[in-house]
Amino acid sequence: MRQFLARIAAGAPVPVFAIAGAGAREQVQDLRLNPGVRLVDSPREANVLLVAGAMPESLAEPLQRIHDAMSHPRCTVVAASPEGRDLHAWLPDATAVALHEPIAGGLVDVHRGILRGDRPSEPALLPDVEPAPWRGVGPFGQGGTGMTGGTPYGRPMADLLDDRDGLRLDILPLTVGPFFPRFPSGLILQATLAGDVVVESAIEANPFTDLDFEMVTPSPTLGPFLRALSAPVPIAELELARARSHLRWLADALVSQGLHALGVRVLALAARVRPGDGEEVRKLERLLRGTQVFRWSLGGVGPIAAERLIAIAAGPVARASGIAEDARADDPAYRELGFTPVTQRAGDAAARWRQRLAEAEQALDLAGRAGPRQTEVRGQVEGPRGLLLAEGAPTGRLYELVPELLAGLEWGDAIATIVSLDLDLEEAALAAQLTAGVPVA
Amino acid sequence: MTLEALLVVAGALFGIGVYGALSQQSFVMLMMGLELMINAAILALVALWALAAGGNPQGQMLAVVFMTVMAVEMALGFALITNVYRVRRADITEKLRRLRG
Amino acid sequence: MRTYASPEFALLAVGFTMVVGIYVVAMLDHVVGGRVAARPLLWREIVAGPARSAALLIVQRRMTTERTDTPGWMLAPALFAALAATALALVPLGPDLVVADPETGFVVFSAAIAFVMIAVFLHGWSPNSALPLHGAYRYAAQALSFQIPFLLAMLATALPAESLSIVEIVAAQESAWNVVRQPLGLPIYLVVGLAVSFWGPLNLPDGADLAGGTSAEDSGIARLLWQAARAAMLVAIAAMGAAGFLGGWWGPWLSGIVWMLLKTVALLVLLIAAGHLLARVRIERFVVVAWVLLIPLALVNIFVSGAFLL
Amino acid sequence: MSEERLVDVLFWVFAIGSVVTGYRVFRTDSMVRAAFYLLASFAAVGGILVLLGAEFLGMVLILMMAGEMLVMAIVMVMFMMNPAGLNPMWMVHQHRIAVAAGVVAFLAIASLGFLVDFPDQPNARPELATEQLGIELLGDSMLVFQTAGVALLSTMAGVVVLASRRGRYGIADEGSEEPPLQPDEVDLLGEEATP
Repeated sequence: MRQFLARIAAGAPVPVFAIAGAGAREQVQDLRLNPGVRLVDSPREANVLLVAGAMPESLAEPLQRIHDAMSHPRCTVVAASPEGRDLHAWLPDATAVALHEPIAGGLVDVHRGILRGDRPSEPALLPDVEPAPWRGVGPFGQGGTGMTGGTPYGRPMADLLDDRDGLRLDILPLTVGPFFPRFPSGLILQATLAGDVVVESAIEANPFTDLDFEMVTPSPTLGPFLRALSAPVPIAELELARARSHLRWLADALVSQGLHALGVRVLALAARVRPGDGEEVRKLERLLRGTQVFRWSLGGVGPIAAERLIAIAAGPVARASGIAEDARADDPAYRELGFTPVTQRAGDAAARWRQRLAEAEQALDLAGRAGPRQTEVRGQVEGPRGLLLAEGAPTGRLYELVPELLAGLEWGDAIATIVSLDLDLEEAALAAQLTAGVPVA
Repeated sequence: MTLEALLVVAGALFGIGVYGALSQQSFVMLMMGLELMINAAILALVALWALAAGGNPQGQMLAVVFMTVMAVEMALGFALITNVYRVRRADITEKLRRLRG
Repeated sequence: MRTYASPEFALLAVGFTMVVGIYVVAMLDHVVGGRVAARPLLWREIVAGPARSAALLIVQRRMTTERTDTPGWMLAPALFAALAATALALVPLGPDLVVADPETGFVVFSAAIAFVMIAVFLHGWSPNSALPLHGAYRYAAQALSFQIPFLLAMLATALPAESLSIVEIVAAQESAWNVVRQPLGLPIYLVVGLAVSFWGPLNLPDGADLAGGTSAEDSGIARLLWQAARAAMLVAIAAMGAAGFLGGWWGPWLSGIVWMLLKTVALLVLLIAAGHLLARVRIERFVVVAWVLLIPLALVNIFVSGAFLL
Repeated sequence: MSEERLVDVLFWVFAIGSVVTGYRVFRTDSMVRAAFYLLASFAAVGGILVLLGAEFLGMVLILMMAGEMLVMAIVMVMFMMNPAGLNPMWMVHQHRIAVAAGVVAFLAIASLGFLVDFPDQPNARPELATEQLGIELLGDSMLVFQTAGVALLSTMAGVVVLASRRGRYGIADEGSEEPPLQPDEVDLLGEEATP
């Protein structure tokens, strides 16, 4: 019976919990386009853990914890360039596939193998330990004392805090990340929740700063921008990369709004667009307006005042708050094309969505008209997430704003706010290392 | 399903309710005792309506009134608990030494 | 006492309807999702896809968290499925084709809908994990808000029938469907229906922003049961909408049962398409809309249809 | 199984179920479980009401209690110091008196069935129960029904005022502090001892 079921199950889309390390964001995202694979939100649902790209050492233990949370029969697939040897040390049973080929085929094969029973389900990697010692303590050996004392079963009791209505109620401290599917890889948020409201939160240091980016090939949407820092790059190429980056962000953002299918459509569009396809983006915007996402889900959520964004050079986020800063405006080639920055006024999550859509549209139009024009080398370039300089990256600065933005928001709004910022921890870490003069391919 | 059996069940529920209302320290648990008592009352009432009153519709009517009482009791109880907790930070009866506001 | 089917027949009929309904929902979801994603659709995948995914979940071994409320965690999907079955059993396919037609059918249906919140809360509370618990709280807020508009919208359909029996409610629509007599009723009912089965824009307890919410810790058969129960509830909502507002078995040319099935599938397609084409609503906005907009609208609906009857 | 026998079996299942779950309400450490046990007890009583022919009342009881118990479970989680019952709890006072009172109440009501000679008049037309109730509600007992409605409305207004933070004299919780548990910290007039 089990054999029979397993044979039928082998045809189902493979439930994969995918973790994107440095340089693999696009490959992992593109898995959504493949009907044979289903990216799931919870490791419990997954049978296959995919770890792609390079990972800093500090994320090894969280990785292993995710691995142990998966359901049996489970297996791990590692897709890393040769320098990602560390991953095999952390995940000893993993199957390796090449990063720069389509990963999906490998995932399906490994999954079929484990369903057939060709190889055993992977055992847990971490020992099963209690979060705090409790056995044998207390009147019933439950670790507690009295009614609210001690750490029963190793768990501290809930604390009290005033809620926004002045009632002193239980709070729930919660660590989210580093692989929460709605967050950029590596973001660790420590939130204190009172019901649905984030009372306070803190962000842990960017784990990717430990990574040596000399060994990592930058992702294809970021590559042209990094090259433009030190060499002239055709505007058409740069603007196409910008439009793709915005559309890729939109594909993920739509998933966070529960619109999975629409996300797949946008992802396919991101791969398909060519210079001059501004009309495609306009059509997309009409479709999005039809989903009411700007009115029901994002309007008025997570507003950022313009003065908080001065001198952060946060690109689309700053322009969505009305700051008309754009490094492209100083470039003679762009001036020839008649470039002026687009801005929004509201500064909320909806404005940031609209801003990226408008910029993607503008970028495709610019790319279509640019011809052979090239950028001027000035040691700075307007990236998809803001100004890329020799030192300091926009995400690095926006990242610090997060705790202050989340205070008092409901959880859904907090997620929508974080998503709308388009943080990329990998890019921030990489940009910070640019000061050392890292040569970029 | 005889009247005696029904009254025994109603009595058992009422007895548990009385025990809960008298013994529990927590306001909410105390209210659960009250709820059980009203529950028993409704059961006894409907039993008498069905088996001893010849189906007089006023018996059902009285049960509707009881349900209203139950709803009012719950709503007032929760509001009072919220208010007492807000003003006194008290969630058990022992913490209320005075009833003045 | 009104008509009831024998227990054996009832079990068989409701079980069969549920399995078929769940399968249809899964197929429709695949088709509509594929259209929205602009993905090529293969017949093989449409027909065999749900069975394969179900088989995968059966093969998957269940993982548990620490210190769970195990009976509660097991009970929740079973309770939800039982509620969907209860709701489905009340829907008549034809004047004589109904599993159970109690005099108070409307109240029984409402009680089943009200109990859904218990099932969802139990499901989120019992795994002893933060995100599911969070989803459970959300559904509590959502459920307490949709309860009253739901009751009022459904109650209006009982007015022209002068009965709480579902069969009578359908029978009274011979001259005019309720969707014509009470144009406000169906939209309110459908919004609430999405909220009851937490589907699409109102999937707040199991939403993507909670990485699966109440079902984030589910795996294996428990997950399969929960998803199936949710789909069955959507079928029940669509079927009851077809019976209560779209005239049930009434319709020209075709036989009654065909009309009933057609209307149910049409409502299902509408609900599932809404799931793929409408963005998630913020919980705060939904609560405000439910209390401030839906309740007054539902009251107006009742007053207007009452005035017409006088 | 004949219909009468089925009714009898169901009655005993519901009866035992309601009493056992009712008892478990006060014998579980977890507050949420307590609320769910109480709900189960109510649902079983609702089932008995349906068996007795009061279909409408039974179903309405179940319908009402679902929402009520959910609120109760959440209020429990909000206000109790140990809602999950991780540490065993025993929060009772005057326990012996309470047990005695409960037993007395049980004996008093249970004995009624055996001591009092109630007339044996089963409902002649059980199939009309719902219709009769409707006519009664909007006929002879209209005034009672309306009064119940007005009572509910005033309750709604009253509880919103009670529970809201802003009262007639400003913010309700201003200057509030947790009262001490030990009686000797409180003087006899009930004023809190000055620290």
